Amino acid sequence: MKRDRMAQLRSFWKEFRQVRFGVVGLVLFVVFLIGVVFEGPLLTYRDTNTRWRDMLYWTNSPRYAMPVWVNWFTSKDYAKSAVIEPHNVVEQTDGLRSVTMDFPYEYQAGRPPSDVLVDLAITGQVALSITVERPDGRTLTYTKQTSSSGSQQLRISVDQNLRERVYQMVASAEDPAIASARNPKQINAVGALFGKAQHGIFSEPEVLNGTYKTTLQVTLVGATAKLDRAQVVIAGGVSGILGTDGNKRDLWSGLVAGTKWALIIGLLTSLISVAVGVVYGVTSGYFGGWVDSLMNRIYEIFVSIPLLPILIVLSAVFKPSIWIMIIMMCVFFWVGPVKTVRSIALQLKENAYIEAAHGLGATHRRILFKHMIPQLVPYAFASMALAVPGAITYEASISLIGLGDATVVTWGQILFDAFSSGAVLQGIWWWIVPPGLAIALMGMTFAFIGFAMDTILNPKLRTR
Amino acid sequence: MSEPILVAENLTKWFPVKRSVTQVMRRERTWVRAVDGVSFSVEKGEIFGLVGESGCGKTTTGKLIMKLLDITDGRLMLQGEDVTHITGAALAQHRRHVQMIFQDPYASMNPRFTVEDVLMEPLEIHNVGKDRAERDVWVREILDEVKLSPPEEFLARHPHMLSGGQRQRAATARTLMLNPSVIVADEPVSMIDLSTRAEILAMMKQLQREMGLTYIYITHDLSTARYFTDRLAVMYLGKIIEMGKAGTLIDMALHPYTKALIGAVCEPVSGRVNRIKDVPIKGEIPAATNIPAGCRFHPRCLYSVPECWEEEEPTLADVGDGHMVACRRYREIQALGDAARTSDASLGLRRTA
Amino acid sequence: MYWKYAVRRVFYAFLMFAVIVFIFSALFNSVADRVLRSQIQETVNGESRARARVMQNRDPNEFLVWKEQRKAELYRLYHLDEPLMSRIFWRTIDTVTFRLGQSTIIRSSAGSQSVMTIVTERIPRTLLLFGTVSLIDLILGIILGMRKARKAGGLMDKATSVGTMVVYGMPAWWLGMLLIMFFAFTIPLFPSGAMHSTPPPEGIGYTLDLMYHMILPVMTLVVLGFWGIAYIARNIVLGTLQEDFIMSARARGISERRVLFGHTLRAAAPPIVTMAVLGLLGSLFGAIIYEGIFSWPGMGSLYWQSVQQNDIPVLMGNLSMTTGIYIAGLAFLDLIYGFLDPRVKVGGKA
Amino acid sequence: MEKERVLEVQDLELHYFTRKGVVRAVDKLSFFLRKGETLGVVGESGCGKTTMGTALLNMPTPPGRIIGGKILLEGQDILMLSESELRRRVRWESIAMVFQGAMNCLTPVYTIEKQMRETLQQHRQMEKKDATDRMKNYLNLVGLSDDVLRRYPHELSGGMKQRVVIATALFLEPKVIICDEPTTALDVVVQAQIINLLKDLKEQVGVSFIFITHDLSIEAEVSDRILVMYAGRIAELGTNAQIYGPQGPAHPYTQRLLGATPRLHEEVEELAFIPGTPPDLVAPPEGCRFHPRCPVLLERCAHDDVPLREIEPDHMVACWRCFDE
Repeated sequence: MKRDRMAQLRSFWKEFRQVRFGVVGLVLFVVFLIGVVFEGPLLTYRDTNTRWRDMLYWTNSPRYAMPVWVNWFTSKDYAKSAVIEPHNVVEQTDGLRSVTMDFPYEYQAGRPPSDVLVDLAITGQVALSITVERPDGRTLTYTKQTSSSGSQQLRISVDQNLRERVYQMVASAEDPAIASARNPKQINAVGALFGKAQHGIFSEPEVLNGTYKTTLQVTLVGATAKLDRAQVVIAGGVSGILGTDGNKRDLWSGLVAGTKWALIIGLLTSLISVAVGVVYGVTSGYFGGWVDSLMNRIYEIFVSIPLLPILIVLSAVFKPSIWIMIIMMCVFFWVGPVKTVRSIALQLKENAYIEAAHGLGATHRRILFKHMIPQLVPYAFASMALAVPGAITYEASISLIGLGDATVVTWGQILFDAFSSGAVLQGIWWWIVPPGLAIALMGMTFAFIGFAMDTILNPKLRTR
Repeated sequence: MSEPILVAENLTKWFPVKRSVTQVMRRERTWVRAVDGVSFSVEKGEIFGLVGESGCGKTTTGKLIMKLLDITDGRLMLQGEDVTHITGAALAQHRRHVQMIFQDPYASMNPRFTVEDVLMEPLEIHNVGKDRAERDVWVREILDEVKLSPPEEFLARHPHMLSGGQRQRAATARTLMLNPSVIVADEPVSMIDLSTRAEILAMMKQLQREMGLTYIYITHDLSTARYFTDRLAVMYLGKIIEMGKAGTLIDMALHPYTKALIGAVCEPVSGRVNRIKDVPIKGEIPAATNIPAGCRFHPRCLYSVPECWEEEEPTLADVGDGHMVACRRYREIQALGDAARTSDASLGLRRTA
Repeated sequence: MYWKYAVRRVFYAFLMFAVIVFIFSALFNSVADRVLRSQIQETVNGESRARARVMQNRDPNEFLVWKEQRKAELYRLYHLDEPLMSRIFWRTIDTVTFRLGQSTIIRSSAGSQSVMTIVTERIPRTLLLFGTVSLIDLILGIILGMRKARKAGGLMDKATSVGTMVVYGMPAWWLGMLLIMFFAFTIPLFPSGAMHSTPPPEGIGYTLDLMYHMILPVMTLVVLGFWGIAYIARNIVLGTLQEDFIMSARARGISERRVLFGHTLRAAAPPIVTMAVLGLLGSLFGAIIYEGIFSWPGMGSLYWQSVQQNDIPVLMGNLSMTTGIYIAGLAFLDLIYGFLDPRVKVGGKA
Repeated sequence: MEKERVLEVQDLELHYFTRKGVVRAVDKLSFFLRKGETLGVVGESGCGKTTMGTALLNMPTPPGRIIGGKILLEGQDILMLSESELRRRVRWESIAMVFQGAMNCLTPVYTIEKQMRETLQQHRQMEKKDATDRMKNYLNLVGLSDDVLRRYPHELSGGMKQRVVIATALFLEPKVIICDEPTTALDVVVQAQIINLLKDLKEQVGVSFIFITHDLSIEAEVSDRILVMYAGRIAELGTNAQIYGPQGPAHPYTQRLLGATPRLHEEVEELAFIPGTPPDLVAPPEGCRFHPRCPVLLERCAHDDVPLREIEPDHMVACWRCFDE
């Protein structure tokens, strides 16, 4: 019996292989599966799953950065994001302890990064001095400050904290009339920092390539004081495989983290609902009579309820978790295969072998589970495959309205964030295209598989 | 004369017709009178035939014997025991004793099963045989019996890998697995090619002789019925209208309906072209929901007289040698026919003129 | 015979609506009660403030008693003092007689707070948009389906079938976003949303303006919609083409055009219409929130608004009305089927 | 005197191009049909008889294709005609066909009147009233009343539908009517009525029939000449008397088939049968196609292709045993 199953499976596979798009679908499915299995290595931000909504986690990323591969298509390339670790660390221990270190940044891009951040973690009493030396020799002194006791994080952003100092550094290069007309608090500080010191530095800065050397000098006061972390973060104009969103989150990581949820939602919903639907339909068709009438009435009630609206209202009222949402979808999805299954069951029932089994004394259960349901297995698999995209889309639609489960990352929620922060109107395509494309692609994957099975199951539709 | 193995007394099956709301409110009930009082008895080792046109209730009768349908009225006895309303264990027992061969060999086996699965099924259901090895031996024996040999070659095959004849053999083998006493064969060869039809029938006959089986052979085909059966009953609209030894019944039919049936059969003999010119019957079969009063054949009978529909329906009457007919005018009709044959004024000529 | 069938079908639709509304009432009973209670509380508070202004210097105790009495009175009016089943029952009755209550925040364009008014003014807009889409989808789908079936297995058939699968799981609203981004911003050809310009032009201009605003949303839905119908139509037509009566018609020397568009399409029409309209109904009610993307002020946008503003009465009312329209659609479909298929017309179904 | 030949088929070949391979369903078939005669075509299922029927209308069902031969209708090869010429001059105009399972041959959504009128309009310019009269005439001819016209197919019984189909086949007065199993699935009484009807019509209208069936007894009843097909080829072709007469048919296949047919009025102890199954037409056996099942085969049967030869006037056989060599 078992060997026989294998043989059946093998013959099915032989037929399936003939349908080219079915194979394409299968390959895509495997790719998605691999994406889920190797989620860890694929995630560029390890804690995406748990800290997607934790803004602190993303502070070092640029906001609205385009994908890195945008640079392949443009002559003036965007600066990439980078984290620069200290070089040439010199520690002095005679008298006051002090540490000096360099952070050289080789700037070769056609456009400036979106921000430069100095990220420090210190403990105890410390005096700091940070300077940047540009290729043309101009020097920007960030700040000279001392911090008090306790441990703390320090983040100094050129764009947010240092506009006036940048202004002071380069204002001399501009026409005094123009320079004085500028409000130092409103200049494009990063552009100016990386711009040639010449006319137009505030309005249309021309990039100045070369090495920008940030020097950090820390004086540690007392025995307990120490420097825990020091790095210079270049928040690039492009970042990661798919760029970042308005909340600085890395979209690639979000997309990868969302893949497993799409698969879970899709597969679980379709599996449960199709299984229920098939058993329901077979039972209804097989028994006939009043059982069938009653089951039909119940079925008709469920089909008469518009699916998305009821799911929206249920979500709005009960604010379900993702698991409850899956159950909710199953409650309405199971009707999908019922009608077809019932009519197939009605036909199967008429087959003499059912009557023969009956005549041999087989119980209803045996007939249902040994004779009828096994025949529906291929159909069930096809309709499962075809139900997957629906489940994914419905979850995405509910998320799009803002009713998603906030503890997980789904593609629909990424799109909700995009839509609600006006990404459509600002043309932030890298925020909108990838998650939707992922939904569409996964839908297509299962459509390919399902349609392929459908073609095999209905030889009448075959053209040869 | 040996004991009858199966007795049907006034066997009746009425199906309710689905009613509309208004009919329910008016308390109207209509019935399809599929089997409407059928009585016969079958002896052990006999082949009993039930013939008739589609919708005459012959298949329903078969299913009543199988207890696949509930009996509305009447009595069914198997080996002297009343099995009319048995349920549960008794019914399961009944299903071991009575088996059925179905018309369509393509539909009578689950396409996903192998021949082995098909033959194992009855054993599994009734939990016969102590282990798989013993069952396996039986399966092989039976396959040999129905000449699907060597068995190894067929065990792993699926029904679609068998020819029509082989499939019907496998189906027959399945019925033999439980060593039944009665086999209901519902048109077992009608969908099988002519060249192998005789082979199947011969095999069935041989099995019957060897294993002492009793067949109830249901068919619309009078020719194979004559060849295959010992005794024959002709059904019309849910009732047996004539019954007797196969040869006698066909060669000396008494009921006008039987005569019409026989007259309508073609024969592979030359020089008899135009022979079926006269089919002594008129109209079409009425619906089983609306069975004519009196003799149910009267609207289509060429010989009917007012008493045929005014008086009560005639019952089967023995005319000697176990030949029974349900027609009140059979003697007169016989005389008419004889006269016509001698006086050259055959009905056929009259109609073509 | 057909009329009897039709009457029965319509009656059945009403019954189904009542049953479903009952289920909704039971399901959302507690939240609806809560909203109603707080609405009553607000009313009573408002009234008491007005009363306090009119009659000053009254005994505060007496005032409290009056408030309680008034609340009890309103509770009685809305059956809130009755047991659970009875509350559910009355809510069902209210809903099926279209007394949907008052909104909490959302107002109709004329400023009414009646949920019924808020919802009904949006129905025609939704029907206009989705009706147009359905019509175009059906026509395109059947034309394409016929062509596919005629040359089944050909390049065109295969390519369009793959097209069907490619768009199968694509959310309409996502495509909408892309098209807005492209056609409203990159190449500003069409408006990004809304039903008409502000202020709307008069006369013929109004209609033209409306059509202009409809192009992008209709286009989006049609681009995704007709593939499925084409695929269904193809399969049904292909099945019909293999029927004996088609071969028989061809053998009778009937011209290919008549065989295809007479016999085949006519015989295939009942299942095609059923499958297609059923699919459309499902997908349209699945695309309903798509209105939000295009700021089309229909029932779909109302879901969006009522969710965002947490306006439960509007949400419920909208759901009931959507369900009602959906059920009406299903009933209408059956009536068309009965009309198209003589076997139903004469014989009576079920 | 030899009557004129209405239809002559020469070396007709029709293959089905399936996934499994090329099925040679009709393989070099040659025969002719005389005016006013009934030619019976018998064979078991899958022998290509129905395929041959549709080929005569040049209407092979896909994936079948006619790949060779000629079908001469009064001297004109219809395989050379264009689709529109076929429609105008051949289909129904000259050759009509009553398909197997005629119950399914009526479009379920049209009334009988619409279907018949449509056929008439396609071929004849006719006043509406004349057309109606003609339809009624032919319906009456096959024993149906006028009110059938207003009915839908599902309102008629199987026998009535069969009659409608026959009336439709007749009413353009074609030269040839092909009947493909017109009586299977009908009860014996109805079958006899239909057979009688066809015989009456043959006398009255004088058309030629090709009567395809698997049932040898029916052929004995209706056909003047009988063509026995086996595995896509002609096994034997002879007159009614030659096949069913006392000396019996010549080909072992026909002999056995006839022996397997039960007789109603004779007591037969043992019926004959043919062991084995018909060959797979993707790879038919070498030599005579019947040789693996033949009880009387000669040595040469297994490898020499057997021709169809006339062994007496009007009697052709494809069997090495029957040739005096």
